[in-house]
Amino acid sequence: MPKPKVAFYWCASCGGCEETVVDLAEDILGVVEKLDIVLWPVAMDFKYADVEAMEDGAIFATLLNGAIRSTEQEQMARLLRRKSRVLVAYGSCACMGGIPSLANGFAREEILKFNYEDAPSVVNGPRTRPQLSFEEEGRKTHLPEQSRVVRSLDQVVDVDYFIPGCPPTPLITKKALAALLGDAPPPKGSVLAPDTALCEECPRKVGKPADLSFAQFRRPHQALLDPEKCLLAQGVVCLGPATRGGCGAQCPAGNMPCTGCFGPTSRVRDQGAKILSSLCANLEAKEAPDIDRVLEGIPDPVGTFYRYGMAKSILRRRVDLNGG
Amino acid sequence: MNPTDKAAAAGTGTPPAAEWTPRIVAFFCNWCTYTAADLAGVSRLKYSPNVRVIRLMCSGRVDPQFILDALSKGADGVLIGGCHPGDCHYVEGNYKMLRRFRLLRRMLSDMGIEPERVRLEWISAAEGDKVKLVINEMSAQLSALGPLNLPGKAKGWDAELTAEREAVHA
Amino acid sequence: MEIKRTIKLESDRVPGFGRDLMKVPGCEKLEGCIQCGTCSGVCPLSIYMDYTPRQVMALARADFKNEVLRSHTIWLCASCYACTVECPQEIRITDIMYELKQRALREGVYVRRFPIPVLAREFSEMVRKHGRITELVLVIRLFLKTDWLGALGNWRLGLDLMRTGRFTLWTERIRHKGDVDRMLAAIDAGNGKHP
Amino acid sequence: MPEPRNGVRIGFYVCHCGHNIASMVDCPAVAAYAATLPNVAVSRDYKYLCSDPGQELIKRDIAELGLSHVVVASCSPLLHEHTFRSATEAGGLNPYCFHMVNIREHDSWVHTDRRLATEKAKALARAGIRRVAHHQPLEMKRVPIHPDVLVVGGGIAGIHAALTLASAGKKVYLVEREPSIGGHMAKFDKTFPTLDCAACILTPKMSAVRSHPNITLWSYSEVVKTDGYVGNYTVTVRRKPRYVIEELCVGCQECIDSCVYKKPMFPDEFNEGLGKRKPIHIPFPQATPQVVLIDPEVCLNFKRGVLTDKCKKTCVEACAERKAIDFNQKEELKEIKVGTIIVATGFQPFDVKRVPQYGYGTYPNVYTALEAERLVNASGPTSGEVVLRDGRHPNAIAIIHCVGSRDRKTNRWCSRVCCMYSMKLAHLLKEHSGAEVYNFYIDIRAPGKGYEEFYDKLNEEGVHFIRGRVGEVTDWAMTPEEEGKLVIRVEDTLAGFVRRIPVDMVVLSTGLEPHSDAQSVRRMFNMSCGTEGFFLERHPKLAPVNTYTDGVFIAGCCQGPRDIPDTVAQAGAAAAEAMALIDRGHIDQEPNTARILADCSGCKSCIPLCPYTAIAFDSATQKAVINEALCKGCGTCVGSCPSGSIIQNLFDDEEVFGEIQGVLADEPN
Amino acid sequence: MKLAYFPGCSLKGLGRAYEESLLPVMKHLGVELVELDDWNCCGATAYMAVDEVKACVLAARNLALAEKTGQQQLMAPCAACYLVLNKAKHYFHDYPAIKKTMDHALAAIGLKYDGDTAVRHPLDVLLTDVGLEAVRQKVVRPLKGLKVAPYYGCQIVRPYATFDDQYNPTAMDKLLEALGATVVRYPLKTKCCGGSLTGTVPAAGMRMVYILLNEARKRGADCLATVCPLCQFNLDAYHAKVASQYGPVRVPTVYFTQLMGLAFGLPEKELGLNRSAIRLDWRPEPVPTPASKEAVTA
Repeated sequence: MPKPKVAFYWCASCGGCEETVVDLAEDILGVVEKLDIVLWPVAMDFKYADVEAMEDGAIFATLLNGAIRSTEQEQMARLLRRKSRVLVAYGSCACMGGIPSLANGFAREEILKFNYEDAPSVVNGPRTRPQLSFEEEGRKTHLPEQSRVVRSLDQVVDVDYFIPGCPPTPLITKKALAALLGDAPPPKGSVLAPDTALCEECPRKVGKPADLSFAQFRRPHQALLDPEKCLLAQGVVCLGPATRGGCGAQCPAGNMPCTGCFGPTSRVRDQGAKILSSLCANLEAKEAPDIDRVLEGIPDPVGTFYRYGMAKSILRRRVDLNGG
Repeated sequence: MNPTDKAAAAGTGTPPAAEWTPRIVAFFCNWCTYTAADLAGVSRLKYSPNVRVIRLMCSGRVDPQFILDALSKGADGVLIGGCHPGDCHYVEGNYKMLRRFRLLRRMLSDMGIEPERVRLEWISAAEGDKVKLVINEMSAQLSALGPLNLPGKAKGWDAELTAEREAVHA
Repeated sequence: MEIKRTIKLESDRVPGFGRDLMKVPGCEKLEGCIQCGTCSGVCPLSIYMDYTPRQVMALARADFKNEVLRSHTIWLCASCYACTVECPQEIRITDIMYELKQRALREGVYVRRFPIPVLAREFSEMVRKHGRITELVLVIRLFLKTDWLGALGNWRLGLDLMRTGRFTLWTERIRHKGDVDRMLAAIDAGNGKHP
Repeated sequence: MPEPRNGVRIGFYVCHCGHNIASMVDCPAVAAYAATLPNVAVSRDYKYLCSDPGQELIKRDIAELGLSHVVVASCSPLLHEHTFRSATEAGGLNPYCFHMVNIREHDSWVHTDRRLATEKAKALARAGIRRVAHHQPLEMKRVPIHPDVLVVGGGIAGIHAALTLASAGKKVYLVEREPSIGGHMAKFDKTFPTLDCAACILTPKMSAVRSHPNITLWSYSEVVKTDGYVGNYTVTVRRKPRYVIEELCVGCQECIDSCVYKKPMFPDEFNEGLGKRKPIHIPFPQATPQVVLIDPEVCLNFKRGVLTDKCKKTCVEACAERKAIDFNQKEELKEIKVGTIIVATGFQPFDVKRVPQYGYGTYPNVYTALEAERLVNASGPTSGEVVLRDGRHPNAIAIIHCVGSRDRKTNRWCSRVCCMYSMKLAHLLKEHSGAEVYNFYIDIRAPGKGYEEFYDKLNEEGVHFIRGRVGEVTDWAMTPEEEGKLVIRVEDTLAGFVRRIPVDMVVLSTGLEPHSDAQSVRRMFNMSCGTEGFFLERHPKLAPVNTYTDGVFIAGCCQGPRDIPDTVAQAGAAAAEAMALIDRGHIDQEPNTARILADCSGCKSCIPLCPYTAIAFDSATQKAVINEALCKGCGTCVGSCPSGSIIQNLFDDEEVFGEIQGVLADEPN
Repeated sequence: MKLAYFPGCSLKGLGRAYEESLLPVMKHLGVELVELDDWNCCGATAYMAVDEVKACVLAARNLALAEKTGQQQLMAPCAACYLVLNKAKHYFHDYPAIKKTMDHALAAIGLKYDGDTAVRHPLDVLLTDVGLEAVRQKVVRPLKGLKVAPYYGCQIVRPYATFDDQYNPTAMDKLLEALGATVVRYPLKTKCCGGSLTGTVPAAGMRMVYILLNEARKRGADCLATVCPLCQFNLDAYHAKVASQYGPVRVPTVYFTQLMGLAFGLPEKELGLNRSAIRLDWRPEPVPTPASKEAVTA
């Protein structure tokens, strides 16, 4: 029996997810042993043509990481969808848009202008911008076009499974792969991570007070944090209660609050709205001005609550942006 | 944003301008504001017919997801009605809503939604006339702002996807 | 004894007059009048009026336009606002009186040679021209247009005022003379009629 | 359009409510539209769904068509939800597999464009249909009722309610703020229109209260705190110090005679300050309880309320071995448990200083109605002789109606009793003084039994009625006969001219308004107030003594101005409502409670949010749990749970999202 | 403190004495008044009868001019101006359609009104900002023995009672008492003086003047104190005419600012006292008080 063919592909991503695959360490050998890797641009040399040449459905599973942010990425997503029996959104960007989808708060033109013209580090006298096509010596080169809206994978193609995390930990990756290869694969659309919020596995849960009430919010650098006490009880915005567990609470263990990379549980449609609801309800203040003063401690609610999930939030994008 | 931009922002799927009236989804608490709306009815006060009331037991039940969901599904504005501070049937549910509201408004404005589109009002069971007043006022305000039309906008955003795309946004 | 029919028929009404009046800023609350008579009770001039202020409210609300616009009452109102602050229904009676005066002027139905409307007209004309009022000039014009014989009767008063420096022939005017005209023209040009 | 849910078969019914709905909403069109929606098995319109045949229709459909859920679009659920839930249950379904859509109060009654109103009705129907598909069978919650009753306020309303309950064998706590019960009625001379002596009909009831074994009377006491919910209220009452031990005092009043103040010299509250009393006093001869009290503000043994022990204490000597006087008495807090509460806290008369144009306080001969009441009372400060503050006897008296009533600048409402009591005072003043009496009124409102006849009688007696609201009362004299008089300037609106009428005495018929502390009382019992500040009844017609808080009832003028017969009737009704609850022994409550799923991460964010401490942390499972008995169903924890792990019966996320989608989904065509 | 100052037409004509006494008194109290450059007729009550909106626009020009100076407050001593300016401001805030018209008309002459300028009456400023104590400090010749009937007239308390009770205003009573005068209880203190009816319908006007004067006389007042140029004119200039119809009722009528000037010991010729037809002859005696010593040394 031939080994199942698998593909790893990356779109708008930082490469961290690829690292995780490598971080499987010696287990990677097991993977290679059981699977036939047919595409992995970050590690091996394949061409598009190789993939296009495959029959539809020839790949058993594709783990695609990164958000979809350009015409090329969209094309590849479609291509791989066609060629794969199972398409897995791997990592926060593919699952929810990830950090790249924070760009949904800006118009494309704003971003291009800043990056190619206005950023303090840019020296670009003629204000050159990337061209979509370019002709030199009779050869025509095409570049992919950056899309206006950053999307999660499932906003572009049909997705079978989601493995969240920025990046997904080797552990859940291993578990997920095992589940996929097992006899009873999970139902389509599943998120291959626990459906309970992070607090359950957080070492700081022990001794968390039952009368949480916020008089102020602090950012981690503004205070000397108690390494054992619940971060929320110290006034630090921790998204743990609104975020799936499965990571082993590594950030809180490292004295940093959870920033929400595993996304919401299946019962929640909008992670940001839910953490906002919970944090605010527990404020101490009663009058609007006092409330506002406390909430000034969260200077950028969008960036804080949708750090990894703007694309999959209910609003998806800053709504007053047209065209650009 | 200038007026022409506003019209452009409305995107596709908008009815002709003459026919458009704003749609308001209202979440009213059972004890004060819903009862006030009943009183407005019993008193035969007349107000703009573009509001749809959803009854909850307390304004504290209003999950910010409801507000976002209503906006994304085509509401031009969301009105939340609760008991006056100190009068909540459940002691302090209205304060909890007020706190969410303060941050939500800020967040919405960061997301390009005019703060006037989401409104929190304290309306006691006796204030039928306030129901009328607030709805009419909000209706006028939203008319002035123009359509939010998030479903239409989302369609517009997705027009950049290649034509052969699968239907994934049902 | 000469007898007169005092009955009013439907044809004496001008339907819509009352409704229309109540659309004017300041006149909205007329519909709430409960005919309690407080306005007449506090009005210092009600004792001279052909209709008491309360009756004017009733007539206006019931569309008796001609009766109201031709009444002396509206011109006797000295705008002391006593009725307005006392009205239990918060009807701004003084503002309604102003509106009725304006309508009477516009329609030219006020009592001829009755000095008050003439004063109002002269006053506004002078403001339009000079931007300010010079009382002596105003008074002279008023008497010439209404009762020039009456002016002779007041010569002693006039002399006294000249003597104490309170009447001068020096005409007060603003520097930007065109301002008033331009503002008024802008109102008249702006969407036909102002509210 | 969502996929039809398996097994969900919805019956949709739209009610015409006669013309109430049908005149503004095209009901057949709504029914036809609903029939096209997923899961709808049957859709009908009907003239009166709340009628028996209407309910039968629903029951029959459930059986014959195998419905799983029912939606009715008609009036407010606050009115008829119960009716239709019962019909749903009678049809064989769980009553909570029902949802009600409000297209009357929220639609047909408030809109004027039939097309838009019909569109709105369709949208609301769609929302209800989408929502109900998520409804699950639920069980009612049952709460036992403590049989004791608290009655707050010892006026005629509180007295009557307490006696009614006590005679039915219920134990009643009657709490009154003043030293004696009796309220305003005790101050009246006669009652209209029968001219019964107020004291003669009230005092027997007052003594009955005092002697009834089932009534615990706490006068000079105030409720300071109320906790709990229907059937199980815990109430804290503050008993203010009288400096006289109530159980020891026999009301002999020898202490009063022996007070070091030989003459009464402090304004007497009961006589509206027209008479005088001593520091140790009894409010009035028939006061109940018959217990004296000491006013520490003026008693020599105190200085500004603080005990100094500097007086000779002749009162203590007089009390001798009874030892009822106790200068060291402190206020006491008592906690009681009751199942139901009747609030009968009454009204306060309008403060006439707010209408300075009538000269009260400026001209001594201007009186309030209550002062006039004391002035004509045989047991009043002048023994019923009408003597003015300046010692004169009036030849002409003006009674000005609607002072602090029917006036948007003060109180907008009609106080209902002033016309009648003004006429009563006109009769009594004329009888006692022989003066000419003028009534200045806006409209005479005499709609009770025998009231119009009383008006006729006064006309026959030669009392003058002038229709006109008085502009001002002044001492500015225009004519010689006005010199030294108070002059009324008024338009005689029926004659059509302005009149000036000189009089010697002016009586201001003050309106009734809510107590200035009505708002705090309201909060204490979790009631609502109308815009005018009176306590709000649950329904103006069908639940006039109920409030929005189960187990709390209202009676008398705290709900709105009314006369004695209406007050007594209402007090009886409130007592009956309380008894109905007590005798049933329990109350069924909406099962709209919240529940925590096993997916809870134990983050504890919800625990501090619950005002009823219904949420606790289970250390065994390391998750939060909700005590259903304590949960009142507000849903605040549900809206706040960051991982969506709390659900609320009847208001769950999916139900609400369904409704949102329903009201916004575009028309199919 | 510093305020913009709107004299209005009357204070340049019939009410000249009001301005003449107001300016030195305010200066003496350290209140700086800067006359609004190029002010126009407030739109007064007669204009209201012709076109209320236009009257408001006239008023708005003044309010806009005041805003342009950067002064938040505009003092309007004439009761009619005070009312009309206030009314325009109210309409500006209450009626969007009228606001639009105002904006439009002002734009035509390059002005803009934001609706902020507060319109203040001198009495309001004296009681609220300056304070009675500061007034008392300046009194060097208390008006001891002078019986004054305080007469407010209509329009400073009606319909916008912004600083005093509309039924029974007491600001001037308190002020006069601070000056040392005896205030007579005067029930007609807010009754109408007849306004322009004295000229247009003398039968009614004269009677109203007579009633006011006669009541002051009956109550033993040495003079009436007014806050409005039209009231002062009516109560002063028609004495002869009133006497010919109702018999003599000689009571001088002065501006409250004139009485302040007398009490402060300001030079009499600055106060315009001789502009009245019926002059107040009474003069206060100087009493050596700490304040007077101060005044001498200052």
